[in-house]
Amino acid sequence: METLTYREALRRALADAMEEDPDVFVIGEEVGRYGGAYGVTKGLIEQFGPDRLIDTPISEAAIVGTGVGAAMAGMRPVVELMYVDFIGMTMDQLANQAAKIRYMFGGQIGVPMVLRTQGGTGRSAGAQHSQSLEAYVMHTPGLRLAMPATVADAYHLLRQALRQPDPVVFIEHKALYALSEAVDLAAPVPDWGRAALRRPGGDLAIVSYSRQLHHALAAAERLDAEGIAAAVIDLRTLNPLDFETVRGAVEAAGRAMVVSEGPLTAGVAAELAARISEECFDFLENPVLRVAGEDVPISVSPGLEAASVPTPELIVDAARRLMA
Amino acid sequence: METLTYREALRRALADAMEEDPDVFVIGEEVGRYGGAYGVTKGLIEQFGPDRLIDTPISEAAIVGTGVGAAMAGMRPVVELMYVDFIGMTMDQLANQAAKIRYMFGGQIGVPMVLRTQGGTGRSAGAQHSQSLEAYVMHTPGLRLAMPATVADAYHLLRQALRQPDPVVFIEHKALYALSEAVDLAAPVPDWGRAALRRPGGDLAIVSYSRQLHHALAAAERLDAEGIAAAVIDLRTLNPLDFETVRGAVEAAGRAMVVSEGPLTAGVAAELAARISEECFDFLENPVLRVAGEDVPISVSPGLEAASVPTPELIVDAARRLMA
Amino acid sequence: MTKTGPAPSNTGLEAHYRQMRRIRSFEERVGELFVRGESAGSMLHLSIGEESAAVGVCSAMRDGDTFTTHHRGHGIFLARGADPNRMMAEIAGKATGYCHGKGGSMHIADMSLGHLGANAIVGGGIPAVVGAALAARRRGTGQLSVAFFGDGAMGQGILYESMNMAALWDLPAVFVCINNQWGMGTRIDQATRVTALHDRAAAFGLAAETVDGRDVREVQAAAARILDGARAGRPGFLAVECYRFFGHARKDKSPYRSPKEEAAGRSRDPVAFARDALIAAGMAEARLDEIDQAIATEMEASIDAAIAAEEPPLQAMFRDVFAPDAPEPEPLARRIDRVLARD
Amino acid sequence: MTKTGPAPSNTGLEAHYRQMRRIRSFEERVGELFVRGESAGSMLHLSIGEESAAVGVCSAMRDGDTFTTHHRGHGIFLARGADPNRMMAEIAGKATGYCHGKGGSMHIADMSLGHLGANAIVGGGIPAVVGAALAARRRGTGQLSVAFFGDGAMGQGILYESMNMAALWDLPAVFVCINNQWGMGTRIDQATRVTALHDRAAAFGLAAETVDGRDVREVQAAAARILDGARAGRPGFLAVECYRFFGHARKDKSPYRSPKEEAAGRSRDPVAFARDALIAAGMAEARLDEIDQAIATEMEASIDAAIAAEEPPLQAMFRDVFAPDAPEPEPLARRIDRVLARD
Ligand SMILES: Cc1ncc(C[n+]2csc(CCOP(=O)(O)OP(=O)(O)O)c2C)c(N)n1
Ligand SMILES: Cc1ncc(C[n+]2csc(CCOP(=O)(O)OP(=O)(O)O)c2C)c(N)n1
Ligand SMILES: [Mg+2]
Ligand SMILES: [Mg+2]
Repeated sequence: METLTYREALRRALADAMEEDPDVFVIGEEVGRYGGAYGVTKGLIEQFGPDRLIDTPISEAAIVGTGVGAAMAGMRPVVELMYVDFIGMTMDQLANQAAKIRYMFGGQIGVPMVLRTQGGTGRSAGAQHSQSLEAYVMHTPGLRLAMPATVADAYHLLRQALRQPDPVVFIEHKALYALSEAVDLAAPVPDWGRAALRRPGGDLAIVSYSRQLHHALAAAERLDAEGIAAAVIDLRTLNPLDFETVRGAVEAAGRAMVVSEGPLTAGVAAELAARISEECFDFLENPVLRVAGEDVPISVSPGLEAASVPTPELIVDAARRLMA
Repeated sequence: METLTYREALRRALADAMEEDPDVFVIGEEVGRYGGAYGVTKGLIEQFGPDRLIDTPISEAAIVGTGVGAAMAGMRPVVELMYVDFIGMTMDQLANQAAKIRYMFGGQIGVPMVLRTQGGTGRSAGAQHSQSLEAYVMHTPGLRLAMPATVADAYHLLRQALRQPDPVVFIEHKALYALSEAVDLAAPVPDWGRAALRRPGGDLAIVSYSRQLHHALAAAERLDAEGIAAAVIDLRTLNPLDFETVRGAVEAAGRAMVVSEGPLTAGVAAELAARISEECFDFLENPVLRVAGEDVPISVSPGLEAASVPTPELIVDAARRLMA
Repeated sequence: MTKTGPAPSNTGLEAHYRQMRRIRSFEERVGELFVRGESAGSMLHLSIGEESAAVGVCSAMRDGDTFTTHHRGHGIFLARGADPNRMMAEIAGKATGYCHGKGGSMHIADMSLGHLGANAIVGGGIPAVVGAALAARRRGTGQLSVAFFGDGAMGQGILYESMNMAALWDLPAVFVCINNQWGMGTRIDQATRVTALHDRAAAFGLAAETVDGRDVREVQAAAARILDGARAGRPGFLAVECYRFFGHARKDKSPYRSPKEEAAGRSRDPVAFARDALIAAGMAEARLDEIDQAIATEMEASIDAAIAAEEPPLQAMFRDVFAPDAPEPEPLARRIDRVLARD
Repeated sequence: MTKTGPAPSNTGLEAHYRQMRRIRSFEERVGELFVRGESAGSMLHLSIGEESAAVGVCSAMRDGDTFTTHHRGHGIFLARGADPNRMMAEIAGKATGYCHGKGGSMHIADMSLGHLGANAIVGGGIPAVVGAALAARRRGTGQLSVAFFGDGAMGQGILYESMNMAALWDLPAVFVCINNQWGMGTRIDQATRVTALHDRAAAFGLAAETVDGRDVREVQAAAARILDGARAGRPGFLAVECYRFFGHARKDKSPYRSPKEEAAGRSRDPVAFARDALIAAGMAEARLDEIDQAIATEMEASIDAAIAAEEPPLQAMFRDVFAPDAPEPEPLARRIDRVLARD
């Protein structure tokens, strides 16, 4: 066991992958000399040199496109998009190119690129630096989507992502970088595409991912004190989506809640709720509750920011009502 | 009554709006001399001149940004994006700028811009020219979203969109341009934001919009012959979403199906199904069925293309099973 | 409909000095706000060292002209007449701020001053000036529109798209690149092979110049040339060479650059240069000290007011997603109640 | 790992002529496929009039070099060795096509020939060459990567972002603009103020030239200069001036341009020019007719084969969304069955 932060685990995953495979390289704004806006790549340029930690101009669209071309040419690029909020500039390269190349070209080639980025609230960074945009990615056929919530997953999901033959969007949460956990990286982890039951419980199934997992766990703890046993599932990857694990917990409990930081409407929570509602219909005693971000931009005011996304209190409150 | 095509109705709406309001202008690729890739703006440059039908270079991002600036400066731009598939290049201007300006700036100003575009399958146009990407828009707080299915709505929704104080994404369907209907444009139409019950029916509620409305209506016709009375709702706008009309039909029927051309996962159908499932829970006798696009890119092969999105046959088949 | 005002008058060196000193003083207070833990976040980008770009260009603008800025735009906004109290309150995320605490430092705006908005997206505010210029031209208002951005934005394709359209349509639009040599930890020559940035604009047909930002009068003169040309239908580009005195944002200590380089950069201080020039022209140092003191007092007040101001009420969260007459989004908690009521 | 091959040898005028004639003939057959209602859709962009750009540049490329093309890329692909039968089948949307009927005219590719893909997004394929060039440089393969695009793509910001990065990193990348004077119904001077396109590339530090496309030998010579430079680490840009003989896509009759202009444009036919040059150099017309005839026969066969070929099976729809070992997306009909089974 060792104690690592989420940030360190990501860095370790990059370093280990780069050690192992000379084709892996990191490219993006400030990834080299600066060490990444959130410090994830700090020190790696000293270890691997500027050819493998490539600092770029501020050109998100072409950076992602460069990753696409490098991946097609047989490399394993890790493209860093400093904030997921900047995905709007890259959506053509991501959704029309990376996601469709294997398909359009009849299976000739894949685009084994990992797009690392981070999102979410928690730093008073305002409307253009605090979003949770995973739904855009989840909605796009051809893209894989991983969102680690734990330190171990920061490491393992990134390693696994770097073994995928197809483009993976890998979204970290800015409020988790300092999360510190004792981990044994040699211990077995779920395979790529498998969800993790982070807490068992037979009264209610809470399905979540990324930072909201921690809110869900905190809520489950409090609910436990009230006699409500909530199972908490960490999806880990949204594509592939491990619905079987969700189904098991939901059918056992008969009540389900999905928790996502992204805006409610047409978001990830909608997909999960729709899918649970249709597939577990006969088992549900109450509607599947969506606990998600409000349908508003994020304010810079810390008070408004915090209130714009689910809190443990909201989850507890919703769970109580769901059980009533 | 007069007979118009969807294309002509759109053109008429633009012409009437431009007659009425000197601040309305159209800007985009090939909107002037060429008359629009799908001929919608044909003839307008002769009538209104090149200052009001502005042909641009191929610069989608800056074109949308130009619309944003013009709208902030008090004009009423109609920005044409030739294919909704190109939205990836404009998402930053659309989702980070247009959608958030009113909010970020504390309500000082709005962005009364209409982004006209078209999407969908039907022309063997391949993976980058056949998509249904409305879910990206629906998921973005701050954007309105209108998707006309009928000739009358092509006219009225566009006129209404041009009266909105906020950005409206207006998505036409490429397979509808030649749709011809006898319409009385002076007859009353539902207000902006109201859905239309296009066909009453007490056994099953089918909720749809854009081209799939026609598939739903064709299916309802066939189901009628089998003794199944399906109500068919045309949402008209996805934001605002008229859930009350949906609720009424679903609660009366107890069975619901949503039909959308966009990819299934995390799409518009997910939002509608999730919402119906949660809000009409006690009325549902069966799960809400999602009939949507397959989670695949669109092929150029006409056979594969047609099979990638819902057909009347699939809707009929699904409805039969839902009623069984 | 806003029309453009008369040519600016208050453009002597003393006036420039005052404006630059106000910016410097304001930014120092912003730094203090951060240190006191009262700013909303740490994404505070100080424009210290770039005052001549803001003041030189803005003093060539007229009332009614519009502009957008980048994330390092406090100085530009002040030079266009912003109220430092409302600015500071906004930076602190307070209800009394320009945007009621929703926007913050990177999303500050005041339509009544022609400020169409700061932007946290590098390059994000650039195309809006094409639209504003198009509107001005169509309405014959005589207004022009100026996009301010950093050298980092030279990496963004949307800049070239925007310049191309402005040139194609002969718009009253100006693109001002505040070249402070750095974009975060990337020096300009680490971001591009050709650091003569104006060549790129010229290649699209814009009138393009580069000016040294040390002497605000030179910036003002160059800006006047470019802006006058744009108002007459020849859009322009101006690169102002200066230096980012401090880190990228409040927490950044710039470990990636040498103290020697920093000392050289800071020695080209436009505020000190103007002060020396005023003294050389015969102005008493005591008079300058008085000016500085009055400004310091003004700016000091803004910080106290910002700290004392109210937080925005929680209900503000649902306001202004859409225009006021539209229903607000339903708060999640209310929605959950409703859904579970199942009556 | 692919390495680059030796310098090309088959670059005499006769070889060029053959290649250009093959392209011309192929494109005529594509037009016929459309007229016979056998193409998948009408989005067929013929490169007639631009053969010298394809052949001139491609003949300066080596085996192992990679490239991307725009939507009007049939000629380029043929010039790099494509099989016209598999191309025609792809254009007809058939299972025997390069992409099994999923890609079509605008999304054709062959990795074994270094073709990283045609693109239906104007400018969409450009940055991939930066990545491919980066890979080649890192692996020391000697390969270079060429982006082919039209004058319309000069409006896309991503081009400038890509050129800037290529120049910054001294990559073996070349940007080839096939300037056929039109982007759909927009003439180049209606899309930009400065039609000397290579200036823009030079402003980013690329070696940049413009060449008249009438004489394929000149194109080849210019391309050789630019490509050799790029292989040695100085990325380049080449604009080839030519004319789009026909409408934008198969249905477009170009009502927006004058017959006079078209006649002038078509009079600069690179195929006819090469033919005349060969005759002037002593080649017998009969020999040329023979060549033409053999090519016509070859191309004619491709159309029949394409029409006769099988449609892709419906199950192919779910294939290749992800790599073969991953589960395919569940077909909707099966999902509905499953959900409603409710066992
Ligand atoms: C699209 C986008 N990419 C990256 C960033 C992160 N970022 C913020 S400021 C900055 C550097 C900008 O440099 P420059 O344009 O020179 O402005 P300066 O900070 O020097 O004033 C970067 C990379 C961003 N905010 N937006
Ligand atoms: C991003 C994008 N915008 C617009 C279009 C529609 N479109 C297809 S080709 C074309 C003109 C392109 O002109 P050019 O680049 O000169 O190529 P050419 O057709 O002349 O070969 C346009 C506008 C597109 N396919 N992609
Ligand atoms: Mg800078
Ligand atoms: Mg062209």
